[in-house]
Amino acid sequence: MIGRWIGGALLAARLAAGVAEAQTFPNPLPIENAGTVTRLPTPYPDNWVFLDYLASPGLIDSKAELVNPDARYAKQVIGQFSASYYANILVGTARPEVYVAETFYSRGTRGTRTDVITLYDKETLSPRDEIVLPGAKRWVGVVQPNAFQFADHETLGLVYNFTPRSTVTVVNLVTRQVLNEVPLPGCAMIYPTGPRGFSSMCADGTMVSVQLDKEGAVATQNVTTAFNDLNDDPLFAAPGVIDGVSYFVSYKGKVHPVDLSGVAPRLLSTWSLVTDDEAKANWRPSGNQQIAGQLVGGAGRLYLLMQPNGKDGSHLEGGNQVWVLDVASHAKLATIMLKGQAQCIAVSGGEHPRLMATTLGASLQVYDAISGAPIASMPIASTGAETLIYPARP
Amino acid sequence: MIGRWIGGALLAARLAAGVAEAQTFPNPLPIENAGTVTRLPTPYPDNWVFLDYLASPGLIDSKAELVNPDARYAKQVIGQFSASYYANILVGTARPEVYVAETFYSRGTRGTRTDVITLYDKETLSPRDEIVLPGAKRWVGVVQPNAFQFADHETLGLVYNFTPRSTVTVVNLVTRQVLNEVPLPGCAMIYPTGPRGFSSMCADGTMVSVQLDKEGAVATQNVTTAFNDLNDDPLFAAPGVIDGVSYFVSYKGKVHPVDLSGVAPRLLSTWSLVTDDEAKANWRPSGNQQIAGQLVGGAGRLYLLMQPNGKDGSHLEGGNQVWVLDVASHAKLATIMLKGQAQCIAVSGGEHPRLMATTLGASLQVYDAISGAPIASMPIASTGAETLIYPARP
Amino acid sequence: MSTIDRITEKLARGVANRTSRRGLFAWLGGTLAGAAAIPALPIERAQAAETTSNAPNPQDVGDASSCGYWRYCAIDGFLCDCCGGSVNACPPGTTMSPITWLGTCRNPTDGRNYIISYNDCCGKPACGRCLCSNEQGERPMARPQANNETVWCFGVPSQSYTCSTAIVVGVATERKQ
Amino acid sequence: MSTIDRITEKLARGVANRTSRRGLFAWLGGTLAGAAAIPALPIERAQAAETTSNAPNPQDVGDASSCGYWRYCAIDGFLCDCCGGSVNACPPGTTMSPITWLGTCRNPTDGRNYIISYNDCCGKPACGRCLCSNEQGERPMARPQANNETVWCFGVPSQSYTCSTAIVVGVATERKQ
Repeated sequence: MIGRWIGGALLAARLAAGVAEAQTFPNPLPIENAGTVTRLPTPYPDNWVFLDYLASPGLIDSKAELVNPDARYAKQVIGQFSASYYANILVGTARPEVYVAETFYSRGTRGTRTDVITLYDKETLSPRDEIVLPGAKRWVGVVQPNAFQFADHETLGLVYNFTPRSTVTVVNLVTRQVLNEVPLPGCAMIYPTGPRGFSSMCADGTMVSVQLDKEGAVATQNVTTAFNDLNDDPLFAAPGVIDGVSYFVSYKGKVHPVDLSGVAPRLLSTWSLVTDDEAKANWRPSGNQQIAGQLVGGAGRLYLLMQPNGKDGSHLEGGNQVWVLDVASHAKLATIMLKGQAQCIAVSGGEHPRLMATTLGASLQVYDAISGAPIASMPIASTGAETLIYPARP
Repeated sequence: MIGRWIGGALLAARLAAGVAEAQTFPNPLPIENAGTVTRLPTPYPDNWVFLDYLASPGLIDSKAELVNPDARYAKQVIGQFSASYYANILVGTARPEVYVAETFYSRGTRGTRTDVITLYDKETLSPRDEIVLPGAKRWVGVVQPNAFQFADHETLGLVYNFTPRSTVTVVNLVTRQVLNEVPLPGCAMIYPTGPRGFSSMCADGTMVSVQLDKEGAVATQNVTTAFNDLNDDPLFAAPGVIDGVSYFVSYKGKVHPVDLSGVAPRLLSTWSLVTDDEAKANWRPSGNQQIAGQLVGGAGRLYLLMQPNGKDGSHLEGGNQVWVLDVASHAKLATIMLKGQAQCIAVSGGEHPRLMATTLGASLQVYDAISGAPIASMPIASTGAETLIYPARP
Repeated sequence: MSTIDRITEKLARGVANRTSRRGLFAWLGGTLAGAAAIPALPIERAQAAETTSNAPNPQDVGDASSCGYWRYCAIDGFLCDCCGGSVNACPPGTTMSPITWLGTCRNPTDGRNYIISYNDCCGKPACGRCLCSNEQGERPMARPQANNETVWCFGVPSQSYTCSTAIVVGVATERKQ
Repeated sequence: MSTIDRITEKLARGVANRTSRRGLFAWLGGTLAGAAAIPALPIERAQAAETTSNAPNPQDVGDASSCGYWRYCAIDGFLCDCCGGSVNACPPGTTMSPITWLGTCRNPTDGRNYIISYNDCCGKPACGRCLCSNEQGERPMARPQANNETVWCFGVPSQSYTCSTAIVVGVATERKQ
């Protein structure tokens, strides 16, 4: 009677049929524990990745997911956490933490704005702490890696602000303290530089860089010569980084390596990743996260999402092939054909590096980064294009 | 040069071609004002409706939209506003206001929970005011009409709470004050009743009702005999309301009219909206908002979303046809075939009543509620099923 | 627990005079006392052994990330198995609500009807994966313990619904006609 | 306005020593001084008459709720025309940001190139209708006035992005080769 009362749908006929079957299994299934919550192994395996969504499902209601890019787990995520309103994430390795620079309004879309860095524990994916960013001035826009960066071996977190005045908020992630706000007139974004500093790209085509002291104040400052042709062939905002060198690429495929390992940026020799014939066919890098740098078997490799017939305005469309380039010889080693049009790519580290791409069809495509062989295709939680990929062990 | 500098893409060739064309139009287009914001006419036209989304795009980041269900405006909305976390809306006519019972967390999905009624101005769709609901106990679940209701000619707002203790918070919407919390042990939802009161459906199949005094305290209380067979044929939570009578329908199609115009509910004669043959074919009402009541040309009409082959568990699936019934004669006057599977329906008032249905294909289907002729099909902002429809002039 | 006990006791007292007390307790049986599990229930108690093994159980056959799995006959929401949890565990960083709704589902392999407790996991964004809308025995909020349209996140730090589990809490006894 | 003036003045001073001041002012031209419109711009000033009529203009042909409309050559977001506003007005309850990004779009009907100011409307949820991603002349944030990936909601009560307008603010002068 109780069963009937609770479920409302117990049919006597079914029960009668069940008697025979029950004889095969003399005991019913055991009752199970409730209250169990999954925990994660740390450090994470090499191949896990975070997906940082622009709007999944909404801009305010967005999230990051941790996934195992293996065909067996195509329907599953490993875990997820909120990442609100154009949030950028940073995956730590010095401490088992993930950092989310995010924004809240007291009434969702209105009320008081609060910007914070939320610190998540990698094992439990629970918030460990929160650092409030003063002034409600965090730059908000389509998610991108260089709006939120580490410096000083992950001791510092740097947040790019735009109000439309450009500044950088300097946070000590260990003590959870806001240290300083560095003015950045006419420059944008953050590229970790030297022992304790960062560089930014400026409107006049130069790169400005600062080193910070222990209190986060500017200790030294340097400006490069102009090398970013914002009129005719601008550099994409995010570089591929290998061994302290940041490889910026231009809309038309010129590579500008900048050594950011020292106190001041050092501009290295440029080269073109397209041949003259390819340039004529307007083969160009394209996408939201169109470049990835990775050491593969000890050699520096750039992976570039490419499109043919590029033109003014096509630089964010993405493409369906990835070129693999050797940074020493500048040779194109391989072309990996993607299943579908991708706008973001990343390459994981370790012995079995994976090329990953998020496509317009809302899937994560996974390939062997060396052979180019396809490994998995997994649905992701967004039909939108702007889903950044961050290897969980950068 | 400036144009080039700004846009970066001005081609001399195009400019040359443009000279000839410019001669046809000797003056360039005028520069335009910035800063204009649209305002709405009040009272709204009869045919406008509000769509209350469960999750569009997300549960927390959700919204309500005001739309003109006319084919000319298929791509457009008239306006929209936030409606956060299983929000229920109430469209006022006594004052030009819309009320949103909604919930916020200080950190999106976590932190401090705050429940509020937000009061929107119908002309500007801007918040006029906010009433904080104490205790963070508002019932949250798939949006439905009877979790938030008026009483006393829109002077009172009543919010159903569940913690899992059932209560009702009584708010004076004119003075913006919370008056009282009425305990509701074993009962649920809110059905406006009599001059200043409400009824609720109880677990034992009865309906309990209270009348409130000016301070929102319980003045009188009444309980009906049991009439809701929750075991074998439960009543859907939301009735169709016509002229003070609430027509509840059961999962299997029995109609239970309850006169809620007086101090105590009066149970009227029941009838079945399905014939014996239809009952055998398991024709049943189904959907999230499966019934609408409306005075059409002075006669009471019930519109019911129906499905054939209904069974245990199919009561929320919806259907692709709407039956039109006369409440006086109980006769089925018409069957309106819908384009697609709908889960919610509503009927607007006025001289040209419209039957509207939100379908699984994420569209709002609009029909002439008298002739059944299709009028419009408009995309809506949700692929989900749970999109309630509220006529803007109830 | 003490808060929840108090709340549910009050509820029990309030409802007791007009509805079956046994039914009410069945609903309260969906609460959990820590990990130690379910208090004495007015349903036939299944064997008390805990399931700790992940080995396939020939008596419990099905795909836990598919809506068609027998335990999900009255589930409405995202399957925790797709969200970083499992059929009976919550994803990292969430909290399992101790109060929930119940269904009665037939296990086709052993022919028995089990009481399934659909404990929601709470505190993260809605998972968004593996949405199922099964409604066997679902009832309006007048009978809350059978209502799956409610966000069942009570006694937890955040009521933000993430996903739903499906936990075997007992065997349904035969209806006495 | 005074706050915005101060902010942009500071910005102007900061950037002036390393970039074209005229270009910077072009960007500031996207700011609005109330409804009275645009301050003196270093671009050819179009005729000052205000557009108040809703009658179709044979010189301005296109569907304002379609991504292909000529003014939208550098728009990235939801068209306000689909969201309760119009090509140059914000939806009810939002606020138009006075600071914005600019594009240069060619009007195919009169062959002229116009400076278009894509003022965002702010304070409501993202509209979600009529999403367009046109990117002519789009530049990284090193040149912010040409960056459309930024939420251009400044000097407004809420930065919640709702939709984007496309307002004619001037005619682009011919490039001197």
